[in-house]
Amino acid sequence: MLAEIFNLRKLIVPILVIGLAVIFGLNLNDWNSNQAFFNNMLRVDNFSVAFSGLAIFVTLLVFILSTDFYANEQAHISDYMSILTFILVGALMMFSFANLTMLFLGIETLSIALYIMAGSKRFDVRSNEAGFKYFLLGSFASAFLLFGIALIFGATGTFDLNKIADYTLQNQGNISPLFYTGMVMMVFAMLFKVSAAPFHFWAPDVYEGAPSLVTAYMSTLVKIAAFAAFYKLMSATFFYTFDKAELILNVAAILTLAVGNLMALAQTNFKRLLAYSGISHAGYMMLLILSAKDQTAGALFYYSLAYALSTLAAFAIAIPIFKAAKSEEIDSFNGLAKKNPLAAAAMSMAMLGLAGIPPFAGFLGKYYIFTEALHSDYFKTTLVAIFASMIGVYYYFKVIIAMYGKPENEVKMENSINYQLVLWVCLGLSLFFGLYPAPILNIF
Amino acid sequence: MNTAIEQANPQNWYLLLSTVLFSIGVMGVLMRRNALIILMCVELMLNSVNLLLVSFSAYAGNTDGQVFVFFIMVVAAAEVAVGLALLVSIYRNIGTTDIDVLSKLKW
Amino acid sequence: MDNFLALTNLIQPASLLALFPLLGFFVTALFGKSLKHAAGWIASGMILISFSISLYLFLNLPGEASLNFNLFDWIKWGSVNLSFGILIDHLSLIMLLVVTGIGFLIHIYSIGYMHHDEGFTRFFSYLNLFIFFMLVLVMANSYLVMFIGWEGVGLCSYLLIGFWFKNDAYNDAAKKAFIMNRIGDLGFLMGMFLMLFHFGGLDYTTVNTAAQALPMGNELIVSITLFLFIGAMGKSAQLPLYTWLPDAMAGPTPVSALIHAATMVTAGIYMIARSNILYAMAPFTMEVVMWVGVATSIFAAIIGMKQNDIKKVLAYSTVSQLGLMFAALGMGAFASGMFHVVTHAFFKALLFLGAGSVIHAMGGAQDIRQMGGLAKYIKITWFTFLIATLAISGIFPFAGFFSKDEILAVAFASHKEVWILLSVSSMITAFYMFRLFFLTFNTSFRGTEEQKHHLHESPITMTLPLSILAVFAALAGFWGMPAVFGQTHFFATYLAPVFEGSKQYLGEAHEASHDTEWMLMGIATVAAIISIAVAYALYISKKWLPETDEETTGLAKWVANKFYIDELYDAIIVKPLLVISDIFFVLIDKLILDLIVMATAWIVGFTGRTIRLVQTGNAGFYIFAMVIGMMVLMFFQLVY
Amino acid sequence: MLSLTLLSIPLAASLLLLFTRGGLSRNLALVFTLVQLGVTAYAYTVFNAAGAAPFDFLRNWSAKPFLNVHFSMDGISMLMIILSNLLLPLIVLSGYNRNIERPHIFYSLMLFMQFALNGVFIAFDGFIYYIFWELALIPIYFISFNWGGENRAQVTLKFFIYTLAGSLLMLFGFLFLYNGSPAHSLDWMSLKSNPSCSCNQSWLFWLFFIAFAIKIPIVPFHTWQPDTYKAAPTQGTMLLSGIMLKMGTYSLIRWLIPIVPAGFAEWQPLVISISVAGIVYASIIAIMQRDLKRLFAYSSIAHVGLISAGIFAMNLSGMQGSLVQMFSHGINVVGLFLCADIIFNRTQNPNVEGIGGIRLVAPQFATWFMVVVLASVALPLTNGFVGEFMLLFGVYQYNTWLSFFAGLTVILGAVYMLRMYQKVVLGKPMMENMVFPDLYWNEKLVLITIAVLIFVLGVYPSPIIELTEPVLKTLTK
Repeated sequence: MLAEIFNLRKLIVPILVIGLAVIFGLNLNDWNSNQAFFNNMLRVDNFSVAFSGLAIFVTLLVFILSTDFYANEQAHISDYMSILTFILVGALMMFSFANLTMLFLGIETLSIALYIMAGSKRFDVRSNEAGFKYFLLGSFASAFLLFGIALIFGATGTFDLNKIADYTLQNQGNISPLFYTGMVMMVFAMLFKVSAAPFHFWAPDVYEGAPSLVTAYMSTLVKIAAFAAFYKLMSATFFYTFDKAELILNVAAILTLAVGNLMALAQTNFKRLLAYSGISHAGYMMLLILSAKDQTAGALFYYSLAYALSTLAAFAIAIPIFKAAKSEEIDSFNGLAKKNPLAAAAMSMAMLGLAGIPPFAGFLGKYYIFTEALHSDYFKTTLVAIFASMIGVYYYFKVIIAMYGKPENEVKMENSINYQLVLWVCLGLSLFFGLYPAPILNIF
Repeated sequence: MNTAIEQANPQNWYLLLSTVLFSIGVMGVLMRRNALIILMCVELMLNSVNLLLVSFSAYAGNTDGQVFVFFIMVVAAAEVAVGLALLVSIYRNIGTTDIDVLSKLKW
Repeated sequence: MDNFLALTNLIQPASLLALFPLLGFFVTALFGKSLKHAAGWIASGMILISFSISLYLFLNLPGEASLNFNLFDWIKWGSVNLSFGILIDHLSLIMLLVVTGIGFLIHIYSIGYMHHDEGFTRFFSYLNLFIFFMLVLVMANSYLVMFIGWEGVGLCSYLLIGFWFKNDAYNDAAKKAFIMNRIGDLGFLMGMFLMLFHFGGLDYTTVNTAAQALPMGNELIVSITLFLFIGAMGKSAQLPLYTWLPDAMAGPTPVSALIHAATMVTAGIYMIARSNILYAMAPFTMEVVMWVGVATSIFAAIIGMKQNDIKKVLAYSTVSQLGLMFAALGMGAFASGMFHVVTHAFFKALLFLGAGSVIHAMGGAQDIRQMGGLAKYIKITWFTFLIATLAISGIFPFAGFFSKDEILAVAFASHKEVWILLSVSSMITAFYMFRLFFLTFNTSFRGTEEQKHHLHESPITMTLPLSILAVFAALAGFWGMPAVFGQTHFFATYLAPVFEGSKQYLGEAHEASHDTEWMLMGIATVAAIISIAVAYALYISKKWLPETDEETTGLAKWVANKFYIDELYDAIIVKPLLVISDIFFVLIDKLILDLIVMATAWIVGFTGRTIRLVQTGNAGFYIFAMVIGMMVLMFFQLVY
Repeated sequence: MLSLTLLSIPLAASLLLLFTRGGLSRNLALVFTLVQLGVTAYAYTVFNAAGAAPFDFLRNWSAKPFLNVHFSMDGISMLMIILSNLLLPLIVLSGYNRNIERPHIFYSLMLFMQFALNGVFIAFDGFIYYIFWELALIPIYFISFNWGGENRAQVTLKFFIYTLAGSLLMLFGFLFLYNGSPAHSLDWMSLKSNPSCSCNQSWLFWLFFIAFAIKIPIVPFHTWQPDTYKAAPTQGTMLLSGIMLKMGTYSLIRWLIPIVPAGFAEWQPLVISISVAGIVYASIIAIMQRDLKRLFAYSSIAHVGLISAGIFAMNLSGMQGSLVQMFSHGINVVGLFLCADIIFNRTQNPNVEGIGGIRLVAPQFATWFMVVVLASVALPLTNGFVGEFMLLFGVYQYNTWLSFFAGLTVILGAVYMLRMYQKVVLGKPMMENMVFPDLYWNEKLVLITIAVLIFVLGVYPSPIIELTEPVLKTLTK
């Protein structure tokens, strides 16, 4: 996994890709092999395997994009690649941690690498700003995470998830307030990582400022990783003490839905728009965290997949256009339908997927989420989510209208094969899983 | 947390202390506008956590806590490194470390 | 048994009867271009065939039997089965003969009249369609099928009145006719719903049997009959729905003849006569019908006095005559009503065709103030017109005399006041008809020179129908010789089986003694003659001329302008409707309903635009907000 | 299995068309729609012979959440299938002499639409039904948006979001039922056989009703419709008004009544009054409409108002009438919009005023136009009358006064239609040098077909009634 030691620059990406593919295979190989490593620091179970698979797959696609993205700065490509890989490592830890230490390490590995990537356009102030803001808020949040962990450790005397769960199980009722405080603080930290309101502030700025590729990576892999970890905590570790955080989560979910969708309405910058849409999607996923008691990993996984696919597809079109237009405004899509109907169609599909309109996976994902939420009777929250998705349609269609309705602009996008590849893989899969969801839906 | 303090045993004082430190850190982050100072405040927060962990692990009688502290230190170091790097590049570009200036990205 | 056989043999011709005009319609409509003037002959031929079939039926329908059979199920759902059926009995036979007979003559006439019109073939296709729908109406064995014809004739009147579609005034008239009829039709529909709902069917036998189970004059039947009567008002141009008929003069004159004499307006009378049992069971409705009839009769007659358009005069005379008929029906004298329908059909057709011939001669002019002294130019027209005028004025022995007298007699026997009013109206009728006649044919010509040169008798295709009709207008009355002449009343006896059912409800008709009858006839004739004399005195001896529109003042002006009824309707119905329509669209639809939708959208967008400002871009603020958020959430969690 | 055939043909066609160009795609579209029509005819015979069995298709789609794909067929669905597959060829044909840019995408979308519509009409599982319901929205949105008239972007977006908002409410309703239902199934049968507790039904009703009401549209949810009809290209309008709107009315019968019977009963008086009010309201507005397509839009609102009133009268006559009327209205409205399109295409004048005298130059067109107009004012012996008679009678059975007000449509319909016809077709030409070529062959073909259908169904509506009666009998019990 340390492919970055190679310094044959041209080869790096191919090698990485191959390596990832291999790892992907190995990872799948671990299916149903439920084993622990490093005296139960990491635990590989189907949950982790599935999400790792997804993460690796996403990384794969992002790497394929990266060759063209970094075409003109070969000098640093190895650094970028290595850091991206670090992010992946962090994510993998977050999937398979069995111990708060690992959780912490995973998050930090991921975050620190991200700080760098976000700021990686050194001479671009916006990028710097993005990186620094992210760093500032991120480290602040991790401080809370740590404090929470510490308190929990104080209460239980262990970092091991199972032991913690046992502790909560054994002395129901007289759990020390330290524990609750710690749990709540951890929840806050996680809410921050998944960019749920009111801890979402970093997301739009960072997404906008960061290089598009990193944004793509952030909005897919990182979000998924955060949610997976969050879910794991809530569904397993804090299972018995869930109700102490329930209201926080509930309010946060509603806030996130509202903020994400409402704020997105008025956006003119595409990346920022996607950032807000990402927040709103975080809102939908929050519903799953809410109903984590009822083991909704399947829904979470399916939704993450759907979301990742649509978003990557969107970026796969957006990035070359941004490059050509030298701008990241929605206007740069104007009249795309005339010049490049195929791309326009693809973009519309991606948008429809994000808006959750059949037959794309996005719809089924939402449907699944709502069923789960209703099932663990969060009636009002679901209703809010429904209204949120009404609003959602509007801003996704802004892009479509720009492409079909507005007069042409003089932007010429060149169609590199890699983008095409990623694009159509994503859309194809999105459509495929939308029509034939059984394998994914019933994965756990 | 107060309830926790009344609930007997000496290490509550550590708890209290670290909490205070943590809060000071938070306050610092809130109050100060200079990026460097904010960085330090974050460090302060982390260290309060370290303190807490050590005390707890002593109390719990296992070394997990101490081990964790090392992790934290390492991570903190890495963080600071990255943070400073970013800060430097920012300083290069806009010639200040006041975070209020960093508001190109908004709305 | 043989009776039954005879009937079964009649089924085929009966079912074909109506199809010929339809066939004619399609032929003339589709191949009109290639047919040219042959279309006229084809169309007339079709009607002739139908006529002969009806004649055949008339002769072969055994005794008092009636032919009633279903062709196919039209609308059939659940327990309801509305089938498409035909009923041939004496009543429908009379109507058939009248419709096809007069219709045929009018067709022939039109060949001459429309000869130069570029819409020649179109005209004949419409005529055929008209006849077809009228036949359906007459031959129907259920109210629903009758309704087909009912609306169909409405449509045809629309097409024919607006035949010269370049002229928007004509189009308006056509539209008016259709919509007025539609108003009536809604009444008819409601009536049908009532019947369908309570009697479970719409064919006459079902309805009648079901109705007779009910007590006399119960509100169900009353409401049914009232609703149907609304339909009749629309169709037969009674107050207050009559206004379309005078405007209907916009159509070519043969059309007017067709509408007024043979088809359309008689439908209302026919419908009531057809449902005589229902009406007989609803005395209240009968009252209403009678009074509406009387009122219309007087009202229209008065207006008729002041009209200067030859066709308008005739139109109002029709309205008033129809009123007479309704009055008759209202008094339970269904047979007399129908009798007057028939006689009226003859002389009114004759009048219109005569008028048409006059207009033809005048080269299109219709204002009697420009005519005069036409008698010596167009002899045949003059003579036939004279007969018709005598007939309508009820002068012995012309057709009108007998039928009108019969109604008056009934009125005298049952309602004296009605008798007086009707006598007055017929006096007025006599007056303005002769006013028309004198102004048109006597004294000297008042038109322009080139009109004078143009004056000529119409071609044979026009004069022949005139003469034939004249014969009937003169003699038709003898079918209905009152008892006093020692004849059997052929017409009444023939229709007797049809009205058998209603007898029991009407109570015995007051048989006026013979000398009263003589007296009545005397009065009627004298009255008529007096008014004729007056007309003569005024318009021949004194050579009065109707003043021009400017000079007309005061009451006369009111009358001349039909009491401004049209203007009234326009002011209280049409205009408001249009205004409301605009208001609805602009105010409610666009301003309120749409605004609500847009406002919600706007509000959402606005909140988006505002709360977006929270994202100040200041990291310090972000952290602050986060901490606040934590505290608030904590607080929530602890409180709840 | 047959149901899959019904779905697969248009879908395959729409995909195939993407790879064609120009005239070819146009012809192919026609061919495929005709093939589909043929299949439909075959399906009809099969249905009459063997009932629903050959159409049944039930597969599990996913275990958790428990989702099924269930296609089946009954009289009502059959009728709707026939309608949509009958109209599609006409709609395609009517656009033959218009030059549509990027025809391959246009017709591909159109066929995709057909696919979705067929799906809606044969779906017997709430979930799959909902999916098709949404699917139908996408192509029509793109059709009206890409090939539409002025300020289409805003109008169509309004249309899309408005309708989607409605359907999301419906989705919520379905989700609720899904959780409520013991078997966690949205299958039509199970929803029908064990409706959820009547305590919920009164608000569940609104979730579904609003979704359908927006689609139909019933006043006051109609505001999207006139603008959309105006902005959309005529064929889009035909799809919208001819078929898509029937999705709503169909769903009232298929879904609303069976699954929330109690709510239905509870709100019946209110809703039926709304519908009737809507009839009068829309008719009155139609009188003074200056824009031809808008006028037809409002008239269509009036007609569907009557349809929904008939459905909510909840008796055999009303239901039966509503189905007959759906079919007839579908045919007539396509005719009307074709005429509107012909006029606009020739004169470039979208308004009712300022044309006139068309009859002089184009007698044929005038005649067929007249026929369609007569059908839509429900003259006896036209298909319009049969449905309207039954509907009004159905409403009458529910309440006399309502039927009277609904009956006003008889008068008002005549008023606005004849006004329009007179202004547009009759009178003297108001535009100097108006070039108005009479019907082209394709227009003539379409109009004649429509006219024939009008009269055939007007004289012999029994097939429709016999087709649907058994189902309705079970419903209205």
